[in-house]
Amino acid sequence: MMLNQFLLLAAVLFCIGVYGVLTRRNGVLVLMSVELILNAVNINLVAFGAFRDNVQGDVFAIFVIAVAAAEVGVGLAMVLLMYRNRKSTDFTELDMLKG
Amino acid sequence: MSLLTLAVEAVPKESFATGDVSWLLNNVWLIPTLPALSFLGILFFGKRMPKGGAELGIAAVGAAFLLAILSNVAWMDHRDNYSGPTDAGAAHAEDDHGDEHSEDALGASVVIDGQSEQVELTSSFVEEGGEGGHAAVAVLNERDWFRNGGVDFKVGTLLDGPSVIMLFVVTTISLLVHIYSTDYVAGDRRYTHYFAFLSLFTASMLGYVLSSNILQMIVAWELVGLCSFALIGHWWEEKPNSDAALKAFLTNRVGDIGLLVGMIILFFSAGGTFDVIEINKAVINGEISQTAVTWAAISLTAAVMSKSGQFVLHTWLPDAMAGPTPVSALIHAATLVVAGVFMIARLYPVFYYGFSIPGSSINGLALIGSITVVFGGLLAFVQTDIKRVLAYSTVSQLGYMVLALGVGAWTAAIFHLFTHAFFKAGLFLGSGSVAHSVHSFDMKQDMGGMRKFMPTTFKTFMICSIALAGVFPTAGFWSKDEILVGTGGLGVGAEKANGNYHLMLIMGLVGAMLTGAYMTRCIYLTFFGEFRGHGTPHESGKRITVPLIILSVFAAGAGLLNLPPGFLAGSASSPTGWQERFGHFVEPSAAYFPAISHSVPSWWLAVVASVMGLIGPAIAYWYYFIKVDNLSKETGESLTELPNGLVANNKLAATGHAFLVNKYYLDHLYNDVIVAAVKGPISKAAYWINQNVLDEVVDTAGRTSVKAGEAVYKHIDQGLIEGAVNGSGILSSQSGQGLRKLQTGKVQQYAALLFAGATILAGIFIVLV
Amino acid sequence: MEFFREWGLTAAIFLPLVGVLVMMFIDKKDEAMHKVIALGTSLAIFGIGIVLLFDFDYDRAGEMQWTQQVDWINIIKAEYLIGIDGMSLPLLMLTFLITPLVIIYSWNHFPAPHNPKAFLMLILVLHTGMIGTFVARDLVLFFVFFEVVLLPMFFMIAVWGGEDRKYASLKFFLYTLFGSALMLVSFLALFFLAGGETFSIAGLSDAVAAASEDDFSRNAQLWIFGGMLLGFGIKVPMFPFHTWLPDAHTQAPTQGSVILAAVLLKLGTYGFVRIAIPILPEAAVVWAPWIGLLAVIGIIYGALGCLAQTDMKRLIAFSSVAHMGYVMLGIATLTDWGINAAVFGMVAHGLITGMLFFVAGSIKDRYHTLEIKRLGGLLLQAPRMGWILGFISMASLGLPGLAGFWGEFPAILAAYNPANGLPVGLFRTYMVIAALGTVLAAGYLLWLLQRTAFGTPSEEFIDNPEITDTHREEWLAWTPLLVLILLFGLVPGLIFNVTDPAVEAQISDCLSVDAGSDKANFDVGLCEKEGVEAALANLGVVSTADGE
Amino acid sequence: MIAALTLAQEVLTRSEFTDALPQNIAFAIIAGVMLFSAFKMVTTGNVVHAALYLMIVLAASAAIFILLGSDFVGATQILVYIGAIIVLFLFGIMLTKAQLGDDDSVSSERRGMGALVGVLLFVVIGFALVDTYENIEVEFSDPEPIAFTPTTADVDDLPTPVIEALGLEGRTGEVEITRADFDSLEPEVQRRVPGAEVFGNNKQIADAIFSDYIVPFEATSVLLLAALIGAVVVARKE
Repeated sequence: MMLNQFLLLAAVLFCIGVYGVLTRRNGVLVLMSVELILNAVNINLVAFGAFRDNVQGDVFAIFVIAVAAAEVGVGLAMVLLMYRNRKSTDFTELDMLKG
Repeated sequence: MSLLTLAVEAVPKESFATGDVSWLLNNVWLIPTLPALSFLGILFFGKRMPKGGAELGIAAVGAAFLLAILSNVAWMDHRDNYSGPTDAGAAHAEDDHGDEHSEDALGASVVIDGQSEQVELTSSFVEEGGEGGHAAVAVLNERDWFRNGGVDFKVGTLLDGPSVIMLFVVTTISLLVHIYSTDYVAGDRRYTHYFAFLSLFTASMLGYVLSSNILQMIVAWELVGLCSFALIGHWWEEKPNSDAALKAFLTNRVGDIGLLVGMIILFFSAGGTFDVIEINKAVINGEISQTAVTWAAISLTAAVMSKSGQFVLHTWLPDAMAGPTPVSALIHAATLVVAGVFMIARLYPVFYYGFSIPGSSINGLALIGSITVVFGGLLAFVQTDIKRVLAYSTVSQLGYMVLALGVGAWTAAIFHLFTHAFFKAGLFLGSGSVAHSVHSFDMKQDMGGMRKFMPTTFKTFMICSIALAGVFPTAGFWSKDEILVGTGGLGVGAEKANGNYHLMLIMGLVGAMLTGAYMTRCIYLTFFGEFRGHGTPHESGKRITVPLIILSVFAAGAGLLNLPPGFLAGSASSPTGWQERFGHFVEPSAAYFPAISHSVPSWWLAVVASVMGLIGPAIAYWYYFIKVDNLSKETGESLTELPNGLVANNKLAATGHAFLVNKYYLDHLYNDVIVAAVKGPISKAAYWINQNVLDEVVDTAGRTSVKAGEAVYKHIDQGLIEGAVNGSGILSSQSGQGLRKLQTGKVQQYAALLFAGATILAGIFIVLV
Repeated sequence: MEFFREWGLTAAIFLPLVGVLVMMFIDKKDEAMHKVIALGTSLAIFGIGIVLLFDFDYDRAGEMQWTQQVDWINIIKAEYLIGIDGMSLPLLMLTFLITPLVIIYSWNHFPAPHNPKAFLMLILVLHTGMIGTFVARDLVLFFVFFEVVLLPMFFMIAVWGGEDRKYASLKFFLYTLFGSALMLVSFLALFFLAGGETFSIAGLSDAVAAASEDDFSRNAQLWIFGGMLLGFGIKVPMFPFHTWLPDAHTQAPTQGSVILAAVLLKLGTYGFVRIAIPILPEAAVVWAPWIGLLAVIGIIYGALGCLAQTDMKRLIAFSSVAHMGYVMLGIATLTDWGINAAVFGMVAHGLITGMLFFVAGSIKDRYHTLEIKRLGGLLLQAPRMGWILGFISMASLGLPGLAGFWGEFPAILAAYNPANGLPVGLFRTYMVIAALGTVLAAGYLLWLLQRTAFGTPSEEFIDNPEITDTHREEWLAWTPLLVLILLFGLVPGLIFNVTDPAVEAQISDCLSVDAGSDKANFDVGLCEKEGVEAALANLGVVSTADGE
Repeated sequence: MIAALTLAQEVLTRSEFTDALPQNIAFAIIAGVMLFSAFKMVTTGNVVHAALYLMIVLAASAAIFILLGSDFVGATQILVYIGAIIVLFLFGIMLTKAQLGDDDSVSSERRGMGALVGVLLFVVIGFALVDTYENIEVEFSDPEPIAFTPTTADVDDLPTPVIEALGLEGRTGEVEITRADFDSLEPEVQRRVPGAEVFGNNKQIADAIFSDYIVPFEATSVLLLAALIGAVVVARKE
């Protein structure tokens, strides 16, 4: 099999994820899109691992999965907090620059 | 080199032959430094002084005046007794001069405090070993100023004839104006600041005339402009005053484009030097192409036109009368406005060869000068404000100087500058004295018959006016006559003139006629007839009248300093005594000055010019002192002109009976055609052009640039460029939803930007590597 | 002393961070303590600067002094490589000076929402970034410091700014970030194409000079220079990348505006003279006419923009565009006159425009508006401040005898005779346009002066007790600047003598540049002395042998 | 049409395709499902559907991992993601009381911008990938590691290829299969020997994690703990 077919698949997945991050207003959906991006990365890692014929790619993929779990946990907690404060999870209403 | 030596590293690199140069001539930098220090002193401590700082200013300028006198005397001694390293070939360019190294008493008797012998080390003569090298008597002292492009540039003083005489003029008038001002502006809210700026101006002007390089000249040139700005706008609470100040500064800035460009051309053409002497020598020796010299001369002429009020850029000068009258006397009559003339004189080779003055019959400089002479003079007829009459007169007289330089009559120009400074300053101060008394400058409304109230002012004003009109034997006669001779027009004095400037001679004669006429009008309206103002005028105090008297003495007698050869004593072949003393001491006879020729004075021309100069006043006298005065006596009112000239006279003309009564209508011819035409349509048209065309162009240019600025800002800056930025989605769109829209989704937009940016970068990186 | 020579600059870079660290542990309410620490830190750094100023060997101003070299990130060959020469010394001293003055000025006048702790910490972080940028001799180090500057300024505008601060701060941030990203790409490309051996400026310069056409094509050099042009040009800011500047200046608090104008804008121009031109002289020759064009457009355009303004601070901001145009014009000539003028212009603009912003801020404190229409009669209500405004307006319009002139005139002069390979006729046109710009500059500044300082105060401000004359902190903060403006104006050698050897050393490279393809046929000769002679030959001078 | 067919024929007959035809077909199916689901996930208006689509994507990527021979990663993916994270998301959706049906407001109006950035990004990445890794194949050269314990086995129980390979035709009863015997076999045959155990690369991964990557591993555990505490602190009601 071609290496590129995996890499390009990951690239498409990554771009879809980016699209989701940029266009979704709902906080939970943004986090889901982030998962897509992470998955794309994982596919890359594993594909390169197979290509280089070692396990480092796999190891990193596992780490990524673990970190993603942590990220989702914290991220969802923040979305919940936001929801509690604002009764909305709309990211477009976030105004981070408020002095 | 350490930090400490960085600023003060000033050890002269080259050591020239030393000589018996007076200590003072090597230290003339003291003269401008004194008023500069007094400026700082007045600025910081003036308000705490008992006289509000005026005493410090007067003391500093007084000391500078004394030093200037001493340096003049020392210069005369130096000029006559100097025997420099290359004295041998001194005769080359001076054989046209007529007089050479005379052993005359003026210089020989001078000893400067016993110091003239001890000086050494710092003096450096302009050494000239070139072909036919003359005695290079100019005294040059320089220190390192800054370093650029690996070359050290210097700052210093160049003392020679023109600068030494300017020292005298500037300090004299400045001192008199200082004294005069203590009375004139007494009680003014900004009394202290006024004197501070007078000091700064004096310092800058003195620094200007002593500049040894053109960069220094630019610096001082702008500084005098700054003082002019500050003093014109002295009463800045009223908008017209600050408008006038702005107009003066901006008009001069327009000319400064020419100054900068011209100086830059000279800098590079002369091989990367700012030095006046180097540049002049390079031009004289033909090291610079004719094209470059011509362009430099044209550019610099633009600067002269603005600074010295030459026609088309002169309009700021009358407006500048918004400043206090002593300021007008010092800055806008005697000194600042001649800065342009002085620059031509200083860089004379550039103009001499750039405009091809020798041997031609017309050139740009002379043409501008001659037009200014006539147009300025005509405009003076229609003014009601006495200071504006004098201002237009100044424009006209500056035209004479530029004309003289344009035809190659260098000495005549500087001599006229010298005499004009005194009588014009006297006139301004006189007008100020009158205005001080009647609290107005309006001749028609608030003056008239002042001779009864202010006899001293009247007398001095008369003397100065006569000098201005060029009546024999006052100062103006001699200097104006020399200019007219210098033109070499119509075959008069052509044998030694630089060219054949027929048009210039005619214009000069017309100008002389106009000068007398408008001054006659001015004197009648101010001093004769009945008083038309309010209150009881009285003579001004001593601090005002004494300067007036001093100036009128100069106005009457200064012409004797440069009597033509063959006059009074001696003959043309062996001039001694007072003859051409001025030219002898002032005109540089050095390698950096072109070998101009000196036209031979002509008795015929003197007579013709005098007659011409009297025709104008005669007509004006007849009109005012006879016609108007008589009518005033009949009606019992104090009239300022005939109430209904043209119409009334036409009715009279309708009756043939009146033919004789009216003396063959010569009266009418004079009255209604010549005088009225000159007084009315012609000068009014000139004034109209002045106000509506030239002024309008300046105003429109200003308005247009503001409009253009607005348009550019509105459409291009806020529209196009912003639009491009915003439209590309990088920044929030301004699609009209206002603040809410602006704040919407900043997080994600930021993320979008981040990704887009990273993508573009990655793309570039991929393409590049 | 040897120890000091090695560690002095490092101490200057990191002292502010030490100050920040200390301040972190002090309670927010203890404002006096924060002020003292911040001022003490900045003064200590200034003291280091004074010592260095005396220790600097001015005879060797063309070489790097007080250098220090420490391994940093070996894997990418980045080093901690610092040092200064005559070109960076004036700018470094300007930075040393401005920060304490800003802190003094703030002493009792912190902008809303107050919070001196955070404000002063940001200023100190900024200080680190600014000092670091001027002393870095390694591109990675330079980039890091260049970026360190960005965030504190962003927060300063976004938190302590005016009405529209969010928009302005974001615009500032994004614009400059965009520029510096391009710059980074250029740096990386340069690194790889030059062999990937070093990030040091001198090393890269040599590597590029030694690289063959195959390794490092002329085309790639042009692209890389273009990237730097955008990166530095945005920071300068050059027309047409200037639109962030008026917004940022208008919205920033006074202190932010001052630092922005006095130091931050110089980072861009400094990048040109320190990095872009010495490393890529050939590309510089090709780009120079375009830089010159943008510079003169900036001069005229900035001036026209000023004429259209109704807000004083915005007017001053636009004037920066015009003034930096002169600096860029000087740089574009690639001659030592031009680059000396540029460095002088940077210092002068820092002093003068910094002062203008100080005064504008003080006027705003008193009148609570900067709308020119509503102001007037400042000379009556606060005469000393009015005088100061007049003085710096004059300095800003390039009055000879004050510092501004020496940035403008030599730049105009240099444009008459640009370096070898540049089109002479084009640059002479630039010269005339730039000279025209001086008239416009006088126009808008005097107009500003007339409408704010002259005349009588309007109804609404007459008898307003808030409008007082210059107070103590203002005098303390302003006097050094005013004195320096005058001093540098009278004794330009103080800066020119220091920069000239350094500039010569940097620019000598361009002497060896083979003339570009667009070489004008009457332009023969090289950057400096040869260039003058070329002009002479061009003008038909017969001989220049006795020109000395 | 003919051109498309020609192209398809060309692709289908290329060696890299035909060499691993089953895998390629599997890949095509998985990739299709994955991309479709991913696309639906970011465009659907229904939040719960989005979570379910995400689940499909994650499952598909687990399949890809397995296809690439990383069974362990695939399994982890299924366990952690589908088992835990998706559930977390669903909790998140419930807790934030998101509308369960279609809701257009979950997407903002700036789709164009997002699409532009996405496409741009893909173009750049795609160009870079094609430019760099053109014609590079993933080779599964090394067989999967097989653990072996020397053992004895009844010949009758042995698979025919093993008998043939070891030359045991005709023999009956217990034979001893030594290490040397095992190593002489072809990999395909090895795995059919009794006592052989196919590990995938699990053992190597375990070795790597607990030796070379022990520090990151521990750091990850601390991170997880910190995230746990952080999540509690953040989400806790005051």
